[in-house]
Amino acid sequence: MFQVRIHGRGGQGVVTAAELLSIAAFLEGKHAQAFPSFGSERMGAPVVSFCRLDEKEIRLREPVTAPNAVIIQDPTLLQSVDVFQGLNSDGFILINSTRTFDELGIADFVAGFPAHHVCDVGASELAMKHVGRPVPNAALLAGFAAISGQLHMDSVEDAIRQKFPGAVGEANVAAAREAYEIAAAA
Amino acid sequence: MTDETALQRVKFYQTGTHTVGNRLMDKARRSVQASMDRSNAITSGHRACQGCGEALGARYALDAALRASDGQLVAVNATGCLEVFTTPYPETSWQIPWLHSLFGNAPAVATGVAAGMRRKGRADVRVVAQGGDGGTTDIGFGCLSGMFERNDDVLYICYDNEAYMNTGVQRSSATPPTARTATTPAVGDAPGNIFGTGKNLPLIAMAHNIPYVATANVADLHDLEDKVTTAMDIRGARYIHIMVPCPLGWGSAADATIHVARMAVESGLFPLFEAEHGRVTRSKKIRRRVPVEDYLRPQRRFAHLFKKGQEDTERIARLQRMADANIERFNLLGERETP
Amino acid sequence: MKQLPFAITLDPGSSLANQTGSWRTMRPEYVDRLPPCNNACPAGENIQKWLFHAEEGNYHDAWQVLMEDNPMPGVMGRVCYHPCEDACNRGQLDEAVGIHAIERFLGRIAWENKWEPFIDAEPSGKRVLVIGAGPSGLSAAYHLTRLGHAVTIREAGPMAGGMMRFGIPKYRLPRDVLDYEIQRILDLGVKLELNTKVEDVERAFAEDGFDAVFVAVGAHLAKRIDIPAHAAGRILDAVSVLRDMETGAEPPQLGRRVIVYGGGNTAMDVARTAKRLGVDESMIVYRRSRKEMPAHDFEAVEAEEEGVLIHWLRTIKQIDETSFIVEKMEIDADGRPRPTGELETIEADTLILALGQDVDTAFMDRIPGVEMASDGVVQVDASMMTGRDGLFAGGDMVPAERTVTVAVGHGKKAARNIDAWLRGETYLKPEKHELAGPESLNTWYYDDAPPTVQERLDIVRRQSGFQEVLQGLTEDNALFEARRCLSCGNCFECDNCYGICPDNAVIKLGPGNRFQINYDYCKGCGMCAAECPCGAIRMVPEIV
Amino acid sequence: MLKQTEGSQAVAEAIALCRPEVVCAYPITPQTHIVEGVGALVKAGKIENCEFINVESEFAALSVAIGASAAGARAYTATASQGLLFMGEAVYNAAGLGLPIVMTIGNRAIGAPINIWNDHTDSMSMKDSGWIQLFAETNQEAVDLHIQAFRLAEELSCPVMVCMDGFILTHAYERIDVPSQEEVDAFLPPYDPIQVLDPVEPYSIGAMVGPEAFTEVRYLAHEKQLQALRRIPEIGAVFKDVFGRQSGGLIHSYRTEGAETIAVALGSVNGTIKEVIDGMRDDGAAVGSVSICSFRPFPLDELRAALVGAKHVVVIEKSLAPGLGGIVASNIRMALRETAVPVYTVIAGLGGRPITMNSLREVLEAAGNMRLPDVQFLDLDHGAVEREILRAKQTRRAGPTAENILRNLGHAAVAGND
Repeated sequence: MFQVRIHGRGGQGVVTAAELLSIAAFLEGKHAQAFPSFGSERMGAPVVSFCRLDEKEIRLREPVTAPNAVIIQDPTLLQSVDVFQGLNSDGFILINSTRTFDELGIADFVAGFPAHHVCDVGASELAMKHVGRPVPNAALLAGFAAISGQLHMDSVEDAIRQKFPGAVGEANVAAAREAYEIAAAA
Repeated sequence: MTDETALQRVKFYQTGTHTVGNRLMDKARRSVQASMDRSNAITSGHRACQGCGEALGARYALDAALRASDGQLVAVNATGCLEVFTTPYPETSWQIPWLHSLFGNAPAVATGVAAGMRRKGRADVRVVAQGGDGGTTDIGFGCLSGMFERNDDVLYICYDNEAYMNTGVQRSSATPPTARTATTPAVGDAPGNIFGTGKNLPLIAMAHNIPYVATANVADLHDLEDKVTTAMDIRGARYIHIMVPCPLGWGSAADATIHVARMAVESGLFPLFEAEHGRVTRSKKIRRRVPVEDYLRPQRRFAHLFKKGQEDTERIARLQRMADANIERFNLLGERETP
Repeated sequence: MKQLPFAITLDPGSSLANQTGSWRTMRPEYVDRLPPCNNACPAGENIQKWLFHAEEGNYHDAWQVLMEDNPMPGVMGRVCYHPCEDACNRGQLDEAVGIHAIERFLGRIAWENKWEPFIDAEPSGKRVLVIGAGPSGLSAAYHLTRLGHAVTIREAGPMAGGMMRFGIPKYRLPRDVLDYEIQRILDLGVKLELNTKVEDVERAFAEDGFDAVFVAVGAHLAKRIDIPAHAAGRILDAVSVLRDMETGAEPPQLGRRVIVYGGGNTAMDVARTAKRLGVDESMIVYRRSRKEMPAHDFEAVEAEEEGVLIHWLRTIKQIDETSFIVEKMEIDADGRPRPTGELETIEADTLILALGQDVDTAFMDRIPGVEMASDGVVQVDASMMTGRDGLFAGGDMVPAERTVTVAVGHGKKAARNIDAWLRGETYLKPEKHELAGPESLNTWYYDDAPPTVQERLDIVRRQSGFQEVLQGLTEDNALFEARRCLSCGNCFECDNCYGICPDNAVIKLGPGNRFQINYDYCKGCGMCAAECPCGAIRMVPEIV
Repeated sequence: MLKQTEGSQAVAEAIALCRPEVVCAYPITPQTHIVEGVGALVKAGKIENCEFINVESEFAALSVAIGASAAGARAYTATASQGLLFMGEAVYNAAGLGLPIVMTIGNRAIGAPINIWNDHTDSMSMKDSGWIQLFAETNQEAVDLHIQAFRLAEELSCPVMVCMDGFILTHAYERIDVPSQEEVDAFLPPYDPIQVLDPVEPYSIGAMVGPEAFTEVRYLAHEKQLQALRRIPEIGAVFKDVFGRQSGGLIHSYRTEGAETIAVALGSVNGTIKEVIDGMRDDGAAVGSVSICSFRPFPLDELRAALVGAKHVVVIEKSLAPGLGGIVASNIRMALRETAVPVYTVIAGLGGRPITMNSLREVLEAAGNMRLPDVQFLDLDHGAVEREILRAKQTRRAGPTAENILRNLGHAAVAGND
């Protein structure tokens, strides 16, 4: 089983990100279980969502406490939330940022992880460029696919199209493709 | 005959009647209740007290609704006297399809029945919901307001006897000031129910801007039937508030039910009016105005106002002012052109 | 049918199994009470019953019911002082029902349609003599005929009608109406012998073979009074003046200024007649005030409207040619007039005395067994029979109020008693119901409906001729007026009891059949009785 | 059709497939997504001949459903937590009147303290209302149970609650096989009521019944549940024929062959329990589990058969009967009366407290080692509780317990808001 935790703020689409991830896995024939951190958080509050991926039925209903990967939608959370809690030492880290790990102040921490497991992608900027709004989910999902190898880019694109039909979907796909290339090259 | 011009012209008058029927009346103007083959929505054998105003008011209203709907009528009933005295197992007095659910949910149940009928292709079946003042103004108020606000196709009829009679005469939000009930005893500095409390549900109903609101009274059958008929001609949420004296709770004689109801109207304490979409369109003029004493005296619940040698003139005057305010507000003496 | 859930769901109307009649301690009962109009009618008319038919516009039935008691609706609707209306409970609500006007309307419509009274009695073979063709005699003759007896009327005068003709002016009772209604009685087979004064009643029994005799001679003798007169001008009596109006070829000569002395209806009639005959001034001198006058108020009002000047509280002390010395009076604590000593003079050519009348009963004095009352009238028993077997008397002849209606009532009463006597029986009056007083009514249910006002002739014509003053009702008016009847004490099928019973315990039996209480369910609340407009339901204790 | 979707959305689609005629809704977390989903489908014209009525309260929601059902329409609503309590009077009433309403409960705790997270206190509060209560273990089962619920309800004229864990199921995005309209139509006939408001046959429904017949009426309600006990497996079997999968039924046993310790639970926690069982079996422990799908009617015989061979029965339940302990456990003891099998109560997952594999394994092992008390609160912070008890003893005006514990735990800010 592969478990992902996504950090963001209320209103940024944290739940949608986990759902997108689960749809991409589903399209590949995998079992996937996406769920939010249950609560009544309002716009702007730090929130998390989860996604489990597996080849067989997922029966487990406990929260994800030891994720295989964390996706951080909003780098400002690094200062206020222990986003890496429970993360395995060979886990994956994807951060929505154009700044270096040094600039983000986590260079020392990420040094302990395999180099290609850690990546930052300016997903919001890519979204602005392709979609016109700072919605980083599609790009981050592509970045996750690129660094983790858990998903094919094809299924990521299909999941994006399924969740966002029409022109918006295509724009997100474009952002995702660019993000994938950036992440794959990192 | 003598030459017309040579005669002094004098006034002529036509007679009329306020009775239930009268063989001399034009058939169309006779009440439903006068008909030999009237439907009797509630039939004999019910267990209402002697002289029950609610038993009467309910039969009046539902028989009129039955006529207006050509017999295609369903009634939903809140818990209360009417429900208890008509349907104790193993006998029911109802001759129409009738449903009792709870004390406080009759309007919502009626909404459901109306929706169900529409979905079953029976939109011709009309729905009446009914309850006492407790079931309407207090515990059922939320559901009633919701039904109004959605403009559901329900005629809600409140039979107002101004207290919780089923449970033994406790105060409701329809209990008038000074009235003695089991929970507003006639003791202390302000005996009976106090002034400045209670709610006026017809006006609240009007505030929902529903198509039709009316008040009626068992002492004026023709007016009551007219209002039910008018209401039945309209789709959407409608509300009729019928005053029904309770001999037990009011401490009035069993044979005085209609008299007391009439005094309520003639004193101005219970104005009869109609409103459409939140505006009063008509009010029934007082025929023979009486002071509030004429209404209060026959009722033991007001007996403390009339103690020998120490009549509570202040509170009586205050009740009279309420009546006067109604008369002014609803133009009950017909002093203004418009209602 | 599907299996319904147990106990929670019930079959419609199943409460009929629960007979709530056992709750009752008082039971309602339908009653018929005596309406005050009927009670007050001297002619014993069943007024409410004929109004009931009139309310429906069924005038023929109304007229037939009326005719059972009174053969002259057209006359009665005009001349009766309608004590029924004084008694009418509606008078306490707004104003009494105009019973007389509807009666008069029925008289007219019966004439227009030539309706005839319904008579089905077998001839009895008995012969009855009626002495006097006044209202009492005519009424007796009519009722006796209805009962199957052969009747002969002997009338001393030249015309039938008695005081209806000789005491009541035309402007109150047109003669064509009177003639028609008398003729209708005669047409039933009554034999009328005019100018036939009966001096010897015993001979009528013995020689003419009458089985019974009813004496109904009117009060045609004017009362006189002595007034000191130096050179008296013309002094007439009211009865003669009014009679001359009917019989004389020329109207009586009254001069320019006339004083009528008296305060009764006859005084009013004669003063108004004088006015119509063209006198310059028609005056009434009366020793008491308006309050005490025996005349009906409307007579004085109409007289004054027509220009008659009434000098209240005056007595004539002395007559000096055309000067009348009158003394002012005042009313003392006992209500009697008392002279004040203050004198006035009134100028007049003619004095007409209207001080009351007496009956000429001289011929009765001679009959063995007949007793006379103190004031010169004949004493009769409860069956209206005098001390002489088979000799009955009524009208002005017996102690009673002297009105046409009382006379007509006497005629009916005498006829019934004569009929019983002829058959060797005693007439038993049906027991009267309890009176339906105003307290028995719930007047809320009657709409406000002021009476239909009868139109009146304009003043100029009233002052110059004998055209009838009061006009009749149209059919619509009569209908509305009839419907003002409250039907005191008797069910008129208003459906109130049926409608207001909270227990549906009143059974409606359909038009004409009234209602019935269903005692299986009646809980005895009493609302039906309380809300019965006409007091036709009473509550009585349940039998223990 | 297989799809990756949210539990609530899948249930909404299942409801739509059941062709409801009147749906009424009042929002309450965590059920809201379901009625939103149904509402959207109605608004979009995806459900033929259906009225979606936005009411003013849960009490009204069920009342509208009562009226609609009595008028012969297929009626549905959903609620949770406080909402179920607020409609409580109508819940009993719908059962008493025998109206086959189907209602989803997105299970949630009941306050105070107010808590929006999952446990079973809401459904347990209505366990004796006369409704049939089915608990879904997965979202797939939630979908399937709704379809079965309408058939069961309408056959028996008895309302059915389908209970699914709030958030854990309602908000989980998973692979679900949503059946086709044809399949559902083949399984679920149109509603043919045993009684209906109709001017042609004007019955009075909802009479007042006195002592002379009330016991019989209640007996019949009991008898109806016993009928349901027979019909639930039968309907499950028919369902399997039509849809090709096993769903519903009375109970599901998991690896109970030869098990000495058997865990019993309702709802989604059974998934986690199965993972624990697998792990312990791998380590040689004789453990198994039983998931109760039909809590009302309560399958006494089936549970006795499933549990009688065990040495320890551990009931993991998301509700508490204060002053007694476990509600489900008490019911299980009824099933195991006259046997010597000890039944332990483990109160777990209250108010959304995560039930972890580690903790579950601990209690199952403790049971096997005879170290489990009668009533155990899973992962209870004993220190916090003891400090609060002590504080309350020392100070008469100790203030509200919930806030004090939170302050104690360093979460005062959270308690201060909302």
